[in-house]
Amino acid sequence: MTSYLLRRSAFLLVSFVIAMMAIFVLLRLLPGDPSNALLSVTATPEQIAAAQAQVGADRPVLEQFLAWFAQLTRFDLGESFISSLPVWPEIAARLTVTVPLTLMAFALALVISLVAGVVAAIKADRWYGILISAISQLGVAVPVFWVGILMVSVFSVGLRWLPSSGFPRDDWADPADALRSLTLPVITVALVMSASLTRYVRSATLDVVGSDYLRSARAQGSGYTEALWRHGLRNGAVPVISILGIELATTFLGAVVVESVFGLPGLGSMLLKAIEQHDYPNIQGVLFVSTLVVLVIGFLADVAQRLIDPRLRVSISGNR
Amino acid sequence: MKKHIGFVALGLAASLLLAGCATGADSSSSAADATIEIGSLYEPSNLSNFGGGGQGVTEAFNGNVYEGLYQLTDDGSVEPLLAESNTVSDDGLTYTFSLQDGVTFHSGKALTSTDVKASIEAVLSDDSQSARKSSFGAITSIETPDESTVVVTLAERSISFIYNLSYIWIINADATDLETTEDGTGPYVLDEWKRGSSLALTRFDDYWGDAAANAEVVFNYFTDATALSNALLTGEVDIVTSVQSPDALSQFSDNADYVVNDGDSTTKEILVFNDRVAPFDNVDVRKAIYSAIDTTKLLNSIWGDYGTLIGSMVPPTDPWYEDLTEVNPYDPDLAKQLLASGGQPDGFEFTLDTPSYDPHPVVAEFVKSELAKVGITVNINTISADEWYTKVYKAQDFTATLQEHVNDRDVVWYGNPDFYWGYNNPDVTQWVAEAEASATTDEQTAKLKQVNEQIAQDAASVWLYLYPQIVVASSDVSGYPVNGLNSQFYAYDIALK
Amino acid sequence: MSAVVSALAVVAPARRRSWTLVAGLVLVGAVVLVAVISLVWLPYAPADTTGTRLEGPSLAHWIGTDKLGRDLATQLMSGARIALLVGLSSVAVGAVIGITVGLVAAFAESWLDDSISAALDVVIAFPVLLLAMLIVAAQGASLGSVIVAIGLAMSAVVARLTRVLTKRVLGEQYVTAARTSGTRWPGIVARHILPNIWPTLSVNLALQFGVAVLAEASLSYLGLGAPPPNASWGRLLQEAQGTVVTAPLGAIAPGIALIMLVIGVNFIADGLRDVADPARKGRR
Amino acid sequence: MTLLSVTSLGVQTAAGRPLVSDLSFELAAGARLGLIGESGSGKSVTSLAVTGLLGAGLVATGSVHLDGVEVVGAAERALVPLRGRVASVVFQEPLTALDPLMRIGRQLAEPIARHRGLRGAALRAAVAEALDEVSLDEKRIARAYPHEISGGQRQRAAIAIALGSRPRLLIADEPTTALDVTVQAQILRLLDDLVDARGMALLFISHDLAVVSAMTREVLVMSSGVAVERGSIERVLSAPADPYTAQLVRSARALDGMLGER
Amino acid sequence: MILELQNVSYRYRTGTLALDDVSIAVRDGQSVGLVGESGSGKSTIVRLMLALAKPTAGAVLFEGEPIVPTRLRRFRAAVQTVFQDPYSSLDPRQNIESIVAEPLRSLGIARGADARTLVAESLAAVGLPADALTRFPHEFSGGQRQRIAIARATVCRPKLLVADEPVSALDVTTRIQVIDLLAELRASTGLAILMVSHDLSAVAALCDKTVVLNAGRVVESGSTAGILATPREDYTRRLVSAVPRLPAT
Repeated sequence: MTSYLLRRSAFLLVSFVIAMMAIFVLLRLLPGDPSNALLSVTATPEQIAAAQAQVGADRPVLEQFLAWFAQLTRFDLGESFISSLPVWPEIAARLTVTVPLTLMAFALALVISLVAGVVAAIKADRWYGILISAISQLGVAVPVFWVGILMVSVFSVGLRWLPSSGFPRDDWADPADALRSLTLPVITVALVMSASLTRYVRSATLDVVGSDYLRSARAQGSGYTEALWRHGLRNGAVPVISILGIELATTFLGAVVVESVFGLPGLGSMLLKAIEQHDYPNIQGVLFVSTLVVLVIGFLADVAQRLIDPRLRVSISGNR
Repeated sequence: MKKHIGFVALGLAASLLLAGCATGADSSSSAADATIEIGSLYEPSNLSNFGGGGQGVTEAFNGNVYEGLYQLTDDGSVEPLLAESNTVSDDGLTYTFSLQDGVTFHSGKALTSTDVKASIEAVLSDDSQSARKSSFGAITSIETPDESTVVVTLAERSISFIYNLSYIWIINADATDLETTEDGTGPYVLDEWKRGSSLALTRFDDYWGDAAANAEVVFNYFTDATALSNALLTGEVDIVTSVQSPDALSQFSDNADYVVNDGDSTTKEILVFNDRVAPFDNVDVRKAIYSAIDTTKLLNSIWGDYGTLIGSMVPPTDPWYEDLTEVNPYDPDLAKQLLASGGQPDGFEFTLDTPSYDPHPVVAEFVKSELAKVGITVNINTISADEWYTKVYKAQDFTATLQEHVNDRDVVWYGNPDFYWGYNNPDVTQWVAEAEASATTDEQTAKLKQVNEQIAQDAASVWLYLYPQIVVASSDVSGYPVNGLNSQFYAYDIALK
Repeated sequence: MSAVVSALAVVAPARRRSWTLVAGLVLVGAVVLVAVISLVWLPYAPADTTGTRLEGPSLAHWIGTDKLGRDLATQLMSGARIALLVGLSSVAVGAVIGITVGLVAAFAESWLDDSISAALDVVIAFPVLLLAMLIVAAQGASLGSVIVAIGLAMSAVVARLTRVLTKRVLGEQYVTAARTSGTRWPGIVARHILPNIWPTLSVNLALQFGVAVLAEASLSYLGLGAPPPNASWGRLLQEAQGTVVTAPLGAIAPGIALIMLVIGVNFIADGLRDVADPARKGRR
Repeated sequence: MTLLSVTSLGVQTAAGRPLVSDLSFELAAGARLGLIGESGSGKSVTSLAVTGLLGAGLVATGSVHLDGVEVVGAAERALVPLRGRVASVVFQEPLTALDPLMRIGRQLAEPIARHRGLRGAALRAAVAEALDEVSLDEKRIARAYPHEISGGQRQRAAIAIALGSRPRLLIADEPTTALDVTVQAQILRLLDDLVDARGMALLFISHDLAVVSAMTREVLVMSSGVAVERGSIERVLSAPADPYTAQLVRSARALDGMLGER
Repeated sequence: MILELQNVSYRYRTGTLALDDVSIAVRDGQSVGLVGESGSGKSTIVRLMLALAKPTAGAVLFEGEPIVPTRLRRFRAAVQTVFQDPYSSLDPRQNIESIVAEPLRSLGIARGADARTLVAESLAAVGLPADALTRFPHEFSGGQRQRIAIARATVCRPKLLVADEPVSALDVTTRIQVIDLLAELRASTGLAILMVSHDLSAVAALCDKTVVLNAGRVVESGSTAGILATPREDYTRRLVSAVPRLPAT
């Protein structure tokens, strides 16, 4: 396990560096010049050159990358081209919105889909089992922003229950206030996410329900529910965990889109704005953080899977 | 996300009307403690007006946090602010300003002539990226004979000089980090800027003038116009600075809880030709296109019952406005005749570079549909704001484009033959220069009217319509500005009932 | 459309009824029919602005008009074409790249296989939309770059699936039998591997079709989608968002069309899975 | 008293295809019965129907009395007390029949704790004893996961689990089919000894006449879901009454004959 | 001598030694049984004999010479194979004609009508009806599938058939029929057979010579009858005695 952890960590590091390199190069292929955003229409050639020097656009891409990477090793994400403000504090501030939003939506989606998926699998022949499957079909087909717009028009504009947009200025100083702002976005993302998760949980449950070991346990006098709980939980968890990383990443993206529906000052709106303005340091910063998060989640999912499933531990150390 | 490209006016000085604008803000004590929530689509990128801050920083800070020697009021007149008075030499080249007494910066330091000099020089400096820099090309020297006197010498007459000074913020010369903090003299102090979300200003207790009518104003930023009007509906904001679609308005216009203010705007939607290249180097072709587009229907499509048709670059609020809408009337038959006389009887095909944000894509589709009727094929090429800047503005590599020009007094750009649209009429160039050098506003107005008529005759561009300037507010608040000239939004008179 | 074609091929013998498949074919068939009709006939010319602004539904304009007075039904109909085009083309791009990479990985030496798999895992961890946003940002918004972006993003998923399925087929004895029969690798890929991975792969491609259509809508909503004059449903939704209150049909109609199409292809995917391939029927 | 009584048992798929039809047999306490048949004869389905473990979509008709309790159509609640305590099952494929994510020791402890109410040290001792009984190295195997041990060891563990609850009837469904011959011989001997020592009844299911004949004296021959013949193994081998049985015996004899005289 | 393993060793990538100095030879018309339990190295030997893998040490000789790429086609035509699992060994997406014709097509032996004739003959020889040609594997039972596999293996008239557990997955009655079929083919065509099996009775039924394998080594080899009657090695003895027998009557 230790050697696996070492190897997996090395892989994490290498893939992270490669991913960042790819993002960096891809960004440099963007048509347009980030210095434009700094300039007024009356800019003289000297001003243009000064602006380009300020953003470093006049140097070779490799040199830019190495400089940026050197900064990274000091955990310095640089300064925005547009605002000249350091990138990291802004990301940190925005994480206080995006992280709770993503995690709460994910947790809610997980709860919904665990219940719905298990019920849909075990009661596949009952009307409510079929109904759950049907709803999850619908959920997979609905664009998340559409649900958000619907939510706002019903619960904010229509019923006036919850704020339609924004986030308290004092962040989490009043948690109840912050939660009120996040309620609709969380529900929106969770509903859409739970649709696809439900399908995974359902199929994992179906595998467990049809398994020989569950039958064996029942043959020794274990009750159905007990056997499902004792043996099904872990076995069902293995395939579900393997996609949780990806699902969490998808939830994050759902959050990005939903942030723009609900006007939340999160990482997503920062990314969108940065893309709009070609603000490379901001784009890179956001992608740095989200790539790191996504890869670390994948890492944790892999490790968790191995902790649960002893077969994976053996096959890795045995075959390579 | 919108990015307005602001165009600086080089026009002559505005009328020097010094009529005081009565604020009339006698507020009860409870109202004076109020927090005013303002909703806006224009978040600043940073807090500096030297580059990249965008119109958001003007909206939030101009007149609220920072003040100039002069102020452009909401109704378009120029008034002294930090300058108590000024004298102009007979040759019009030397301006002497005496400063208001008792003005302190938010940091506590007293305002002196050194700060004024430093603030003007910052705009003029070599590495300044200020959009205003070129307006002050005539300045030859700035002197500070004493703490409350500033003397500026010009190389040539500039009747717009005072007007232009209203754009220069007077900033504490010792201040640093102006991208995230401020040190101005205005009635508000920056409380907190929560990026991506809001910017809060609180009343400055040591303000030299009349204290603000409210304790705090908060600009809440939105990226989506629908979300913004929802926020007003659900009471999260009290005022929306600039409504960008008429469709949201029906929810407010018939509702006693809200007031819809249709103010004066200077934002013009323009179909810009590259007048250097064929076939747009031909006046008849340009006029044909103007006559082929039903601007009445277009305006109605975009803005419903709001907005105004204009016949040239000048909005009704500029002193040199004339109604020129009949110079190029909507008349498809006339358009066909003009096409024929312009050498294009069978029509032609051209590419319209269209910025990707509203309302340009919709306008482009409308133009395409209208021109198809007279045999002209339009290929819509959608580009980002950034690409527009690189390709159209800087490289002037385009045939036709769409753009909104937001500033007042910006007709003078037609006097610059190197400007991106390539309109080159030596008469117009000369008239613009003469207008700037005039000794009186009447003379300036007369010259610019001539310019105005000439560009309309030449159909230098197609001025499709003038945006409305719509401020919607809860009926509980009063005292807010309604015209929003040049994106400014004075918040200090707003009171809660 | 390959998924639909093979669905038709499977449903023809009607061995096993699958209501999802039938429902999916009806839904998708309706969209295809509309798209085909739109090629030869539309109620109005796409650029016809003769209607008044935001008309309600009437005989002249079945679901009303947009801000410019254009007929919404016309736009919806041409939108069907674009939705199918985006879905099909992205799936085609994703399938060609993905299947190639997946096959290479499955056949490659273990170090290359490991590297490709690792790279795919990283790419897959990035949601389709985020990748598409980057690519669209890099290439500028056009229908082509939207398709390429979505196709590229999905190709990683396709590649990983292809690799797993191919490895599974490679473990089957009939592949060994083919080798001892003297069949070379290209022949084995063409005759044995592709036909045997296709049933599962086509299910996935059908699902990816839905993902692509949704991704395009989200990109359009964020302002990174196909620019005008492409009347994509996503863009119709985005344009109509501001007029949701005054003219709700403008937002509801394309929304329903979108959901119908995506559910339709998902149904077809499920149906394809239900209608077992001959291999599965033979076993016990 | 009859421990297991099967009367007119039928099993059908949801689509109505019969897998087992009109099957009747009885098994007294301590008795042994071999159920023999080729693939698709319905013998495994029968073993599942007896304990009420038929998979989703399979429907049983007729009657099965296990220790006097009707199994067909019974609620899960009524069946749970019977399973393990009255009848335990050893399945064909030990790899899938064991939970891949749980150590053998814990899987073994589960039925022991449930049926014998043991906890703590007593439970650990019982687990060790149960492993010892099937000749498994207690220390190593208890801590092992199923994939870490050989097929023979897995099947021994499965037997230990099945016997841990002290059942009165052991149903062995092709318990050696997945194993090598030498291992098969060991497992068969082990089963024989344990069933004998405990005086359990045994329902032994196999496709292999020779294997069945090593375990039981009495056999029931099934073909296409129908019992075609029942009798002592000697009688069935020497004078099969049914043509299908005759063919089966002929083939088995032919193969056996290849190995020569003993 | 058709095929010969000379002092062959094989090591997995993990380092485990699967075969240790194994020598086996099959002559024209001869039938050799290879007996061993799981882990004995049987399947590795099959892979080496079919030139699907290369030995770590030692040589695999076809007609006395190494199997170089230029001789591969000849080798494939001469050495064919039948596998254990009748379900996995036939491509479910191809019809029987296409399956059986695969060696003819791939080895360039016959095409079109010629191929069809050969396929039909081959199917007839294994006792399958002519209408089987257009059907698919899932329409056949396990025993019939194994016949189809044999038809494929014999359609190009090979000299040696490598049969890897050809009857293990079959019911006992079917097992006898397939063994009989192989014996018939041997008698009628002089086909040599190398049969790998853990089932002693199947080997006994078909093979003159038997090689006993345990843990990657040859334990014992000799005439089948001799090995069954008087096993010399301990392991062989245990193996033989473990086979369940019918009670004498």
